[in-house]
Amino acid sequence: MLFHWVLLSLALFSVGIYGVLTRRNAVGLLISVELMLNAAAINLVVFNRYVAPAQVDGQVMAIFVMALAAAEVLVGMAILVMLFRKRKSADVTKMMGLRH
Amino acid sequence: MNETLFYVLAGLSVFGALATVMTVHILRSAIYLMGVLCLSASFYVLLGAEFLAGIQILVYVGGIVVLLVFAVMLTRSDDLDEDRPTWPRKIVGAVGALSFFSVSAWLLSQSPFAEEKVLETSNVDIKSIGRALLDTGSNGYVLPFEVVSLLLLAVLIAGIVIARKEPQ
Amino acid sequence: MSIIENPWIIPALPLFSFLIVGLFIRPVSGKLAGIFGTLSIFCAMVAAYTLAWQYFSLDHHGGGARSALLPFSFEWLRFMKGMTVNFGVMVDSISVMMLTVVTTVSFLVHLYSTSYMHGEDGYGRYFTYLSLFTFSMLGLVVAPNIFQMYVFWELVGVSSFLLIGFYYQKPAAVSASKKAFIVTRFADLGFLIGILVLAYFGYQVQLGGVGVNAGQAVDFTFLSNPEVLTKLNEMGVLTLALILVYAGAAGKSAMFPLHIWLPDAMEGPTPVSALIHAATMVVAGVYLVARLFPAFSAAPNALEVVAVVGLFTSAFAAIIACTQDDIKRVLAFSTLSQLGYMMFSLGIATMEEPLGYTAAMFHLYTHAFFKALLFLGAGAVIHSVHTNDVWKMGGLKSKMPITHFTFLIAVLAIAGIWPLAGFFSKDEILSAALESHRYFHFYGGLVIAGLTAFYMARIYFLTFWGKARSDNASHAHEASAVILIPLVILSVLSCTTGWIPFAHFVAIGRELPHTGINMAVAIPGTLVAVIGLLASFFLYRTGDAKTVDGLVSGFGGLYRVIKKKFYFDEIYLFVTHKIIFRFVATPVAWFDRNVVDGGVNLSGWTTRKAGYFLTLMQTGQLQTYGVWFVLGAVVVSTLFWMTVN
Amino acid sequence: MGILSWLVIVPFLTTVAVIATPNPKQIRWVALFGTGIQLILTAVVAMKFWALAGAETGEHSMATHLCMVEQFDWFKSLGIQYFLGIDGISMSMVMLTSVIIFTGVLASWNVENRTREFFALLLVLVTGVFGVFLSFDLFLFFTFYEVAVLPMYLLIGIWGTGPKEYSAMKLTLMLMAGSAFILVGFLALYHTAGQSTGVYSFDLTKMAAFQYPTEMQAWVFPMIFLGFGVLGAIYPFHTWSPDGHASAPTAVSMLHAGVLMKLGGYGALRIAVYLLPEGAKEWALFFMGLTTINILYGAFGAIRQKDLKYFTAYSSVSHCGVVLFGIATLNMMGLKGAVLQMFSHGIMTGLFFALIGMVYGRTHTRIIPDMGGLAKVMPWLAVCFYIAGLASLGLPGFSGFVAESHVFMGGFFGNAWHSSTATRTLTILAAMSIVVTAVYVLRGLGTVFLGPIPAYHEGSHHDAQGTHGTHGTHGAHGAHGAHGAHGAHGAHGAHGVNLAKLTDATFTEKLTTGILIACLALVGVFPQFMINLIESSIYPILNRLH
Repeated sequence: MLFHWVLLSLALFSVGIYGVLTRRNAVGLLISVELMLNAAAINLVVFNRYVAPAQVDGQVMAIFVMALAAAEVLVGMAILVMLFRKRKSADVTKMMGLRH
Repeated sequence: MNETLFYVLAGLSVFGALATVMTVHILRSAIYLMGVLCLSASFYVLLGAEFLAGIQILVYVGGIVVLLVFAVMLTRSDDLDEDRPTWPRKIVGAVGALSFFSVSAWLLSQSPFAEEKVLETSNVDIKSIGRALLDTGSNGYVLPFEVVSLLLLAVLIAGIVIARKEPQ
Repeated sequence: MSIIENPWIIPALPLFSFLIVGLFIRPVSGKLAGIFGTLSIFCAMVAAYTLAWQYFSLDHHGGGARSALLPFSFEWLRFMKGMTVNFGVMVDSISVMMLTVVTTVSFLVHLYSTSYMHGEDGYGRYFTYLSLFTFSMLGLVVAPNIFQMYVFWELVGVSSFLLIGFYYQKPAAVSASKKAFIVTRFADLGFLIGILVLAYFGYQVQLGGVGVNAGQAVDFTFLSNPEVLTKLNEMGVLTLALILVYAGAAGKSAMFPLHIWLPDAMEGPTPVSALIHAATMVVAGVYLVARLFPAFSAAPNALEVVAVVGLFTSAFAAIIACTQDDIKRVLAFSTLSQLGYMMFSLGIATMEEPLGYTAAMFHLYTHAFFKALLFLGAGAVIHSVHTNDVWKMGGLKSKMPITHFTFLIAVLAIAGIWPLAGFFSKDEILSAALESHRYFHFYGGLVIAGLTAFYMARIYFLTFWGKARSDNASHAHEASAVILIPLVILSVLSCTTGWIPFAHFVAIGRELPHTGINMAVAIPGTLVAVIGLLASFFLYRTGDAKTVDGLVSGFGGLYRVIKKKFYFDEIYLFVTHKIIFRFVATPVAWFDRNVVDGGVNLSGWTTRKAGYFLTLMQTGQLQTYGVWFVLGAVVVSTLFWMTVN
Repeated sequence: MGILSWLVIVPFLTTVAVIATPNPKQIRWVALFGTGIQLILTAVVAMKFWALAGAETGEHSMATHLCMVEQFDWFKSLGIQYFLGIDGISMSMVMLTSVIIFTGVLASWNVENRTREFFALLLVLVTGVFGVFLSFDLFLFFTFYEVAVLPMYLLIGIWGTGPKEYSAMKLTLMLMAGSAFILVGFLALYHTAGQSTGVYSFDLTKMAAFQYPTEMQAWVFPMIFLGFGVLGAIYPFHTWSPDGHASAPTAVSMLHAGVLMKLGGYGALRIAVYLLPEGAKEWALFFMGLTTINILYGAFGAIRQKDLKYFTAYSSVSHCGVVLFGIATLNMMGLKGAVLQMFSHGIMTGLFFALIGMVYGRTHTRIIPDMGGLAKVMPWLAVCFYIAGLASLGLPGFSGFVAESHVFMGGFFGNAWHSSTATRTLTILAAMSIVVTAVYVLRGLGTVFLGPIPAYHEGSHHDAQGTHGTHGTHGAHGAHGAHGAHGAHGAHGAHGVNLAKLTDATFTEKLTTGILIACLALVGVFPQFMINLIESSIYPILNRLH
């Protein structure tokens, strides 16, 4: 059963990777990242449940993940909004100002 | 019963996730994400972490996704309203994701996790989570907790600073 | 101060003059430079004669050679322990003889030049060069070892280069000077390698304990030591080394086939030709062979080369001289011919039959005077008629009586008419050939003597007899007194030097039994000379070209070939320009720019291209990096797992 | 602080002074003053050295032979020291460097563009060079080596002419590649010695006390030798040299060919041969062959060059080949000849480049066939050029002859480890260069200085004549002042410059050339004092070979 749980979180994570690699819209990108974070959080809780059911460390970690996800989305959105204001676009493929 | 439920929910969840990353409309994508996150909350329940499930709904679905939806609304642009990745992009992404999935799955199948284990009963409650979070002892998480709270504060301020309109 | 104890003063005087004139006087006043240079060389000449008097007054313990003195020597260059080059002044009969010849001719040429070069651009420069040349030549003459010889050998080469190219704005002079330097330099390569061989094997001989007390491995005393020579012969290197050294000598003395530079060297001012390319520098090769004569006599094959090349050059040059129209070129070929004479004379001598050695030195001595006289006389004529072409002269007999008279003496001297100097020395060379039973050389020498008389008389008649054949020639006038004084002095010397009992002063090996005239040689010698003179008289007396046309057309193609100097210049030009430049230098330059440098550029290009392709991966797109990251992670974890299991 | 440290510090302080000088007009004076002090300091060191080491010859090791040693720990844990010392070889190189930088400053008297930076970089470079010649700690050596090599990039890249960026890049990259080899070699030596003895040290004298395994020497030697060889223009790694020299400004060419290329020979002798005698024995014949190619190839290459700087650069390749050839003979005469040749070639080529700069400053062309008959209008420069040329073809009386005769003698005498037939054949081949050198020197210089002056400005060049006709009347300053304005015109050859109206050397130029010629002649006429200086320092190297 544990294997199937891990497989589930792996599947969600991989789908997140697919999203990260394909999305052009910055918001879409963030959404995919959220998927991956969520998968990780599930993983933590699963292992908490199956490996150390008497403890809560996995759950605590999951809480931290959520907090960090919130923080990340907040900063990401702030940057995005500002960039959008300047460039009128949220296309990440056009954001390569640091390359040259 | 629980297992059947798990497979159904898991199937739904993976399907939702795929819909999230594949849909053309970014707003729909956010909605699908909301679905996936809700399903995740149900997984927490299945795993006996009801408190977490609650937080999941509150923070993720209520906070983050709403934020995302706002952002989508705010940054609508014609060229990206429909995000259609090119075929090469899709292929590369699929190859990357699939190879990652298959290699990881294969590795996992080789690991001891693949063996069936008897699920012990758990008797953790919310109180113990709270205690662990605020415990100053060697097993406690008070320091990360405080750090995260500081981080959130900083992010809050940073978000305002970055996104505010520049004074003319 | 006794000169014989301080003979360094003789080369030091022109050196001093060179430095003072070159650095301080020349920029101020050209005239003063001429006076100063002439005076200092005069002092050197006086010192040289004093030295000669003192040296030859020393006790002479019978036998052939007089003992050599080394009154002055210092360590100049230490290659390593046991391999040192000393600079010094070696006083022996041939060096003393050469000192007097060089200083005398040099002084007279200096004196002559003060008038001849008057008004030329670079008057002071001219005297600076002359001083440099005189210094170098004197340093060469007194060298006690082969290395010092080489050092000054190069210095005379460069002063010759400078003087030939004195009229540096004249392309012909520039290319002649280059040619002279490069050809002699090529020969010097042989000389240098010869020195290397001698030094190395000499050193080995010394390590073997032979000739340790005979001086350094490069010293002439060492190279004259019979034990050393035997040892070197045993090692089988003596002949090779000497032939290599002879190559250097042949270059300087313009032996066939390295003769090509000398005729062109006539582009220099005429007094320079007299000094360098007739009387002194070109005999350095002869002098070198004479210096190394003990060694050469131990290597008969090398000596045979000297003899054969000498005779061939002599004949070859004499034939060409009969056809040239440029008075200086005729004299140049005559110089070649006479140098060949000296060389073959050395070549037929041996330690047992040393007459050829003495004769060669004798001829060198007398030749210096009458050839210098010929050149200076020709210079006076050229100065007056402004052309070198004998067909544009004529009838100068009455207009330039003193020049004519001195020139006549020189012509008769070189032709070998009694009682002038050339007769005695030529007689001695021919009798040497006869006595050592080298009949081929003897008859060859006779024929050449006849040819010499013919072509010398030819230019004499064409220049001074007949009618003036150009405006300049008809308006010619006698040269100034300063020019005539050296001519008169030299003509006196050309008359008298033959009477010197030369074998008494310069000899080697066994003592020579006789010094008288060998009638078996003198009669045929005089006969061929007279025949040559008469033939010339009949052909050229009037200076009418028609007289000889028949003869010329009779020879036909042969005449043209000879006139073109057997096309040697063309052959050399072909070899250097067409072969060396085109097939070596140009490909090397091309190879360097395109292959070697191309290789460097290729590596640079490869790096750049590789960098360019790598930048394609650096899109600046997070997602691209993500792809690499994911794939990398996949690969790494696979590998990791595979290695762990 | 010992006197040797001052030799390194004075150029550095001069750099600082140059940077701090408020008035750009005074910078050259400051630089001249600093290098003048350096010259005096060198003379003092030479006197002192004479008193300390002049007398001894024969059997002794490097450690006892070094003079005025200054040694203290720098990075103690790694065995890196600040270790300065001087022996005869260093002494002669220091003398060379002092003379060249002094005359180099004089030769750059008219640098107008970014004067401050120019002199500062020049002096930094020289600081490095002095450091290299005095260091007896390999790490310190390498540090100074890099300090000496790097400023070249900027000096050529900023003040150069022609394809300067390309040349600067090529030069720097090739030299850096060489340094990489050197560094790896050094580390290998350091590591091997340290591992066996337990004492890790970069101290040259300590490393010399250790006998490196023969197999190791066999691969480290060619690495270090080639690494230094790149700087010594060894075939086929010489191509940076023609381009670099052609693009570099006068003083930089002087320093580069005069001094920097000597670092290669110096390092090859001091480190490669000294530390790795077995490797040297194994490879000497190979390198002898390679350098013979160098000598002949450079000489033949020079025949065909049209640009005076390329011409001199190829001749440098040939002459630097003589240096490395001398080193590869592995005997007293060859090694001594190599050091002498380094000195001689340094001065000679410095003179050459200085003169080319002076001629170029007047004619605005370096293309040989575009010039002619210049001896008429600039006799001083012509005489100096001819002296340099004759010195380079090995005329006795100049140092080149002394050096080359040593090298050829050394090559012919050969050594105990190689077939004498091979070394002699190579020596004879190498000696052929004296003829080829004569050919290209006389051809090249003859075209530039002798013959009639070519007539320009006939017909269509009237306006050019109008604008440039003032050169003659302005004198040398006019000619130099016009340099900047001419930048663009320089490209189309001598058009626009009336060769018949050019002027001869100024006082500064006469001083520059005079000093260099005096050095050439001094060593050429009295070689024994240089030989005494060098000979005793060759013994330690020879002793290790035997």
